[in-house]
Amino acid sequence: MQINNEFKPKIVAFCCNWCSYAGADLAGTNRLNYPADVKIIRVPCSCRVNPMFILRAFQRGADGVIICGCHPGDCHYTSGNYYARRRITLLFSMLDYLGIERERTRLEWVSAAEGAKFSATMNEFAETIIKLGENKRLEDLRCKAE
Amino acid sequence: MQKLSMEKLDELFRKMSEKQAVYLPVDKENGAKFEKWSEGTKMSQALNTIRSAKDFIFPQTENLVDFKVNGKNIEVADTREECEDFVIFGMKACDARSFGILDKVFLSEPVDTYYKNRREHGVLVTLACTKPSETCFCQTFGINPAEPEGDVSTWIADGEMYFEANTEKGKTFIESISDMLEDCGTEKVDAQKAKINEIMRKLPLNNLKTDAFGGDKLNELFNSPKWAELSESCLGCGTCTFVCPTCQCYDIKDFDCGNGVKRFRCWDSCMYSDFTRMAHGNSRNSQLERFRQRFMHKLVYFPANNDGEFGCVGCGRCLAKCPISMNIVKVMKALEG
Amino acid sequence: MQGRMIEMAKKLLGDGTVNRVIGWKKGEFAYDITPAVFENAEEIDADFVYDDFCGHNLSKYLIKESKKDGKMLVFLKPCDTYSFNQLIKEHRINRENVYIVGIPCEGKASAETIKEKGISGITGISSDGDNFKVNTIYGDETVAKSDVLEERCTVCKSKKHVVYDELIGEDGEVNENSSRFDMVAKLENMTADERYAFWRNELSKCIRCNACRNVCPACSCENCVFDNPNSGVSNKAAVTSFEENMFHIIRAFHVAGRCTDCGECSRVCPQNIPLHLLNRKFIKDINELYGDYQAGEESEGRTPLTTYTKEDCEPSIVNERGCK
Amino acid sequence: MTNETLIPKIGVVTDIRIDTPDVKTFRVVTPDGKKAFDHMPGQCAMLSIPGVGEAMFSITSSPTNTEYMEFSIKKCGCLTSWLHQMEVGQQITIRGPYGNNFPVETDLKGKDLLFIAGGIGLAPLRSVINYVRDKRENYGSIQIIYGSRSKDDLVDYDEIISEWMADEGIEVNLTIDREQEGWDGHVGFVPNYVKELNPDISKTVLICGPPIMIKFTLGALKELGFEETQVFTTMELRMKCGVGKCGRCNIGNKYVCKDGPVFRYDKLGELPDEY
Repeated sequence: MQINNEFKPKIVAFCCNWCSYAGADLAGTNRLNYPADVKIIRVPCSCRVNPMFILRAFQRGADGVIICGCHPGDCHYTSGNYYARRRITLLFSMLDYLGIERERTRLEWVSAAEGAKFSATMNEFAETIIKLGENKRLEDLRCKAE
Repeated sequence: MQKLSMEKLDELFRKMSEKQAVYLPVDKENGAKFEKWSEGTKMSQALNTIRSAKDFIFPQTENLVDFKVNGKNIEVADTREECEDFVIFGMKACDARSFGILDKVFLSEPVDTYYKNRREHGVLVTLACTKPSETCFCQTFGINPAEPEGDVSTWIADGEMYFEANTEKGKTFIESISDMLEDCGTEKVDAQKAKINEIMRKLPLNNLKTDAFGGDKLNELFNSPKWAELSESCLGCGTCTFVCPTCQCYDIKDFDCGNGVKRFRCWDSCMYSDFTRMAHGNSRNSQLERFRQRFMHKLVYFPANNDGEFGCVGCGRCLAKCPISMNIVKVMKALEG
Repeated sequence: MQGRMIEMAKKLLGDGTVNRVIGWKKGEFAYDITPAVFENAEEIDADFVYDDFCGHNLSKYLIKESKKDGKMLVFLKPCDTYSFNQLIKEHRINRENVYIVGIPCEGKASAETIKEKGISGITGISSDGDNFKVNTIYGDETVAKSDVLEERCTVCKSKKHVVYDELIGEDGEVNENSSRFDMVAKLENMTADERYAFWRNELSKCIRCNACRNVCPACSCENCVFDNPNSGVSNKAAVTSFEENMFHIIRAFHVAGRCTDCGECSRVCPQNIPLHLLNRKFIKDINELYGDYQAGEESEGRTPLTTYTKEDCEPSIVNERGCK
Repeated sequence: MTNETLIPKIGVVTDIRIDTPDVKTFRVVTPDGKKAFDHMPGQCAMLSIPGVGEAMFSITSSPTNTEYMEFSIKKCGCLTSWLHQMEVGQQITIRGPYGNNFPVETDLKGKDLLFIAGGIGLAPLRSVINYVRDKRENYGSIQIIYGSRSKDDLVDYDEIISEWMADEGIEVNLTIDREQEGWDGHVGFVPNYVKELNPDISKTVLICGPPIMIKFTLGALKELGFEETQVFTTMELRMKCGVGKCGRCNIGNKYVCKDGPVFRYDKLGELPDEY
């Protein structure tokens, strides 16, 4: 096992195509840093994120999962992020209930103009995950074997 | 025949554990379960374990082979390992017989080497039942809980445990613990056997007969109109098959770990709709057909292929666990009546 | 009660109001009752039973049965009517083909709990109201009924029928003071490590038999995601703790907002995993975050997860109010 | 440890032939260029792509071909779609041979043979046909009746025309379901064509095709006076292990993977109707 200060967390970020993905793009063009271990998965809308996707990310080795969508009221499809908000809230609560560290999951609203917020959020999230260490409680040992 | 004071049981387990893993039924909040002995583990007094002992020789999930895929090339890695020696202590007569039934499947040609490996390394120490339950009907299949099979049979009477070896493996095992045992007569055990047989006669299912079943009744039973009613409320879950000590159907699946592929096998259930589903269709499309398959397999197909031996041992687990209480006893009574 | 039900079933079959009756059929012993369809008076006289062990929720069967020709008489206990209503809301039952007779329920007993008390060799069980007299081949025993009730019945949420065509006996009331969330609250007050240990212990017992899913009236999908070979789920293999967590989290999530808390999942679990505690967590959260909601109370309208308000809380609320 | 049948060998696809829009024939050898194992006509092998799945396919090439094996595979499910995307040089896994075979060395010896196939049903029969062609002196006359949806769906069309039809003592009758430009042969379903051709009832029949075709062809054969004991067919059901242990491919007490896939029709008739 890696010792903590060398631990590089794997983070999966589900980003809505219309806002957050553009926000990530903006962060890139403005040369704002965020950890290279953040893997962005573009989704058409934050409500496309099935709870299974989140669990699957943990299974496949993610140490943290973050979902980014348009700010409430700004959804490209009018209301997708409102539905997502309820679902994700309940799912996070359930994971917490099962004793899985609640800091491992997060939802953040990032607009296309918020490149700085995107970068800041990712840096901050990565910090949190580094403190938490490796994901053990939702790991699948089969995927960790060399 | 040899005996040991029940007070020395811990000492016995300690001694046995030096040479091999010892598994015995242990009480848990939801019933007894086989667990590995460690200091402080107490043997359960329960009639039987919730899950059968088949896990030891046919685990619910096991890895068969690993693959590494690299472009167009595939590497096959045989991951089989020699199994450690182990003892299953306190198995009941029904489970002991179920191993014989599983042997007929897995040790027939071509031999299943995963199974054979575990089977060869395990010693079965059986224990006579003292308090059979209403759901027991092992006697229907010619099993006597007073004289359980296995490498070594044991009885508990008046604070002492009695041992008798039935096989070469059993004799070797008894020798390994013989300095703890003392020789004795069979009177106490005979009395205990008589007591058990007395109870067996009082069980509500003691009149259940197998005369109406067997390989020669294949088409007659298959075409019985009663299946529709019997299967009507079946939920199609796999509880009966997973708690059953003789159900041995399995599935082979691949799991892509990202850095290789693991091919594993896991228990499967004929009650599931995907059991026989193929790209072009399903040969058992309705729950009626799937339900019928399970009971036909136990009561007709298995005896047809195995000199009349039935694929059920009457352990009563499915009677206790079916969510809707539909079970082999009800099926047998309906079909013969 | 059984007598009045038989009488009514025979009358409704006789006058052609219904063509079939779904109820309970007696078994080999005093407690192993099977849901069954009866088509005539003789079958009903021979086998129909209604007693303390008829816990099965018959609503699930109506998904299939109500699609057949003819009308079906169904006997529903108060909590079963919630499941029925929820299925109506989801358009899974053909209402015209069902004639509902509401029957009272004073709580159902669990044969398994009786056996857990060390009682074995049961040959008969009779009830004198508060107690069961259990005859066994090892002698007779008496157990208090309140000691052997199904968990869900000890915290009964309602004795009111939310839907029926006819009622036998008086309708009951919703129990506003049910203590059904107590255990959830207790878990919430544990530390994350304790909760993790609790659930690991429970979920590791799972044998992946799918009984919870198949009995669940809310699990009415024609083809379950866990049966889809392309979902990449090892649906039958008790292979890793991840797969166990995945199955139970996702199953509970899929019925969140639709689960009426009928408790069938916990009743049928062969390993006695307290699955209702997962569903009740969602129900409790929904009540607290989005306003009180009881699935199945209404047969129309939206469920909490198919609607929203602009003022809904953010997921970060889990950090603020969440478990300890 | 001893050999385990569930652990497969590696096979390399050395040639891919496109037969029809949805059927390809794959040539498979071991990595050192040999045939993976010996087999008899009608036997099957388990092919798999790790991570995708494993399935049973009948070996299409004749045992008399000692250099390689061929599999004609129709694209219809998950694994077969993947197989169809393969390129030459791709490795797959292979294990077998499984099941029984057509009784070429016993019941069929010295007999006049009638092969009836529909669509991809020619795949298992091709193994027998080529075996019989290579050991011509052991058998009587050969008649092949083969039909498919259209001319483009006739599997092995080139081999049929250039080899089978060219052989002496082999009568090949082709038919397609509907009229098609460029086709001057027979048009119509196989069962009717069999009746029209009115083959001699002393012949032994080997039949394979879609279940519905088999059913009606059998009716036609009976009408012509054939006995069920003269007819052999080959079956297919869901299989996982290939050795009669995983418990799913049974018809009554017979496992298709072990006791089959070849059944004489009267024997099949004694089993429950569940296939």
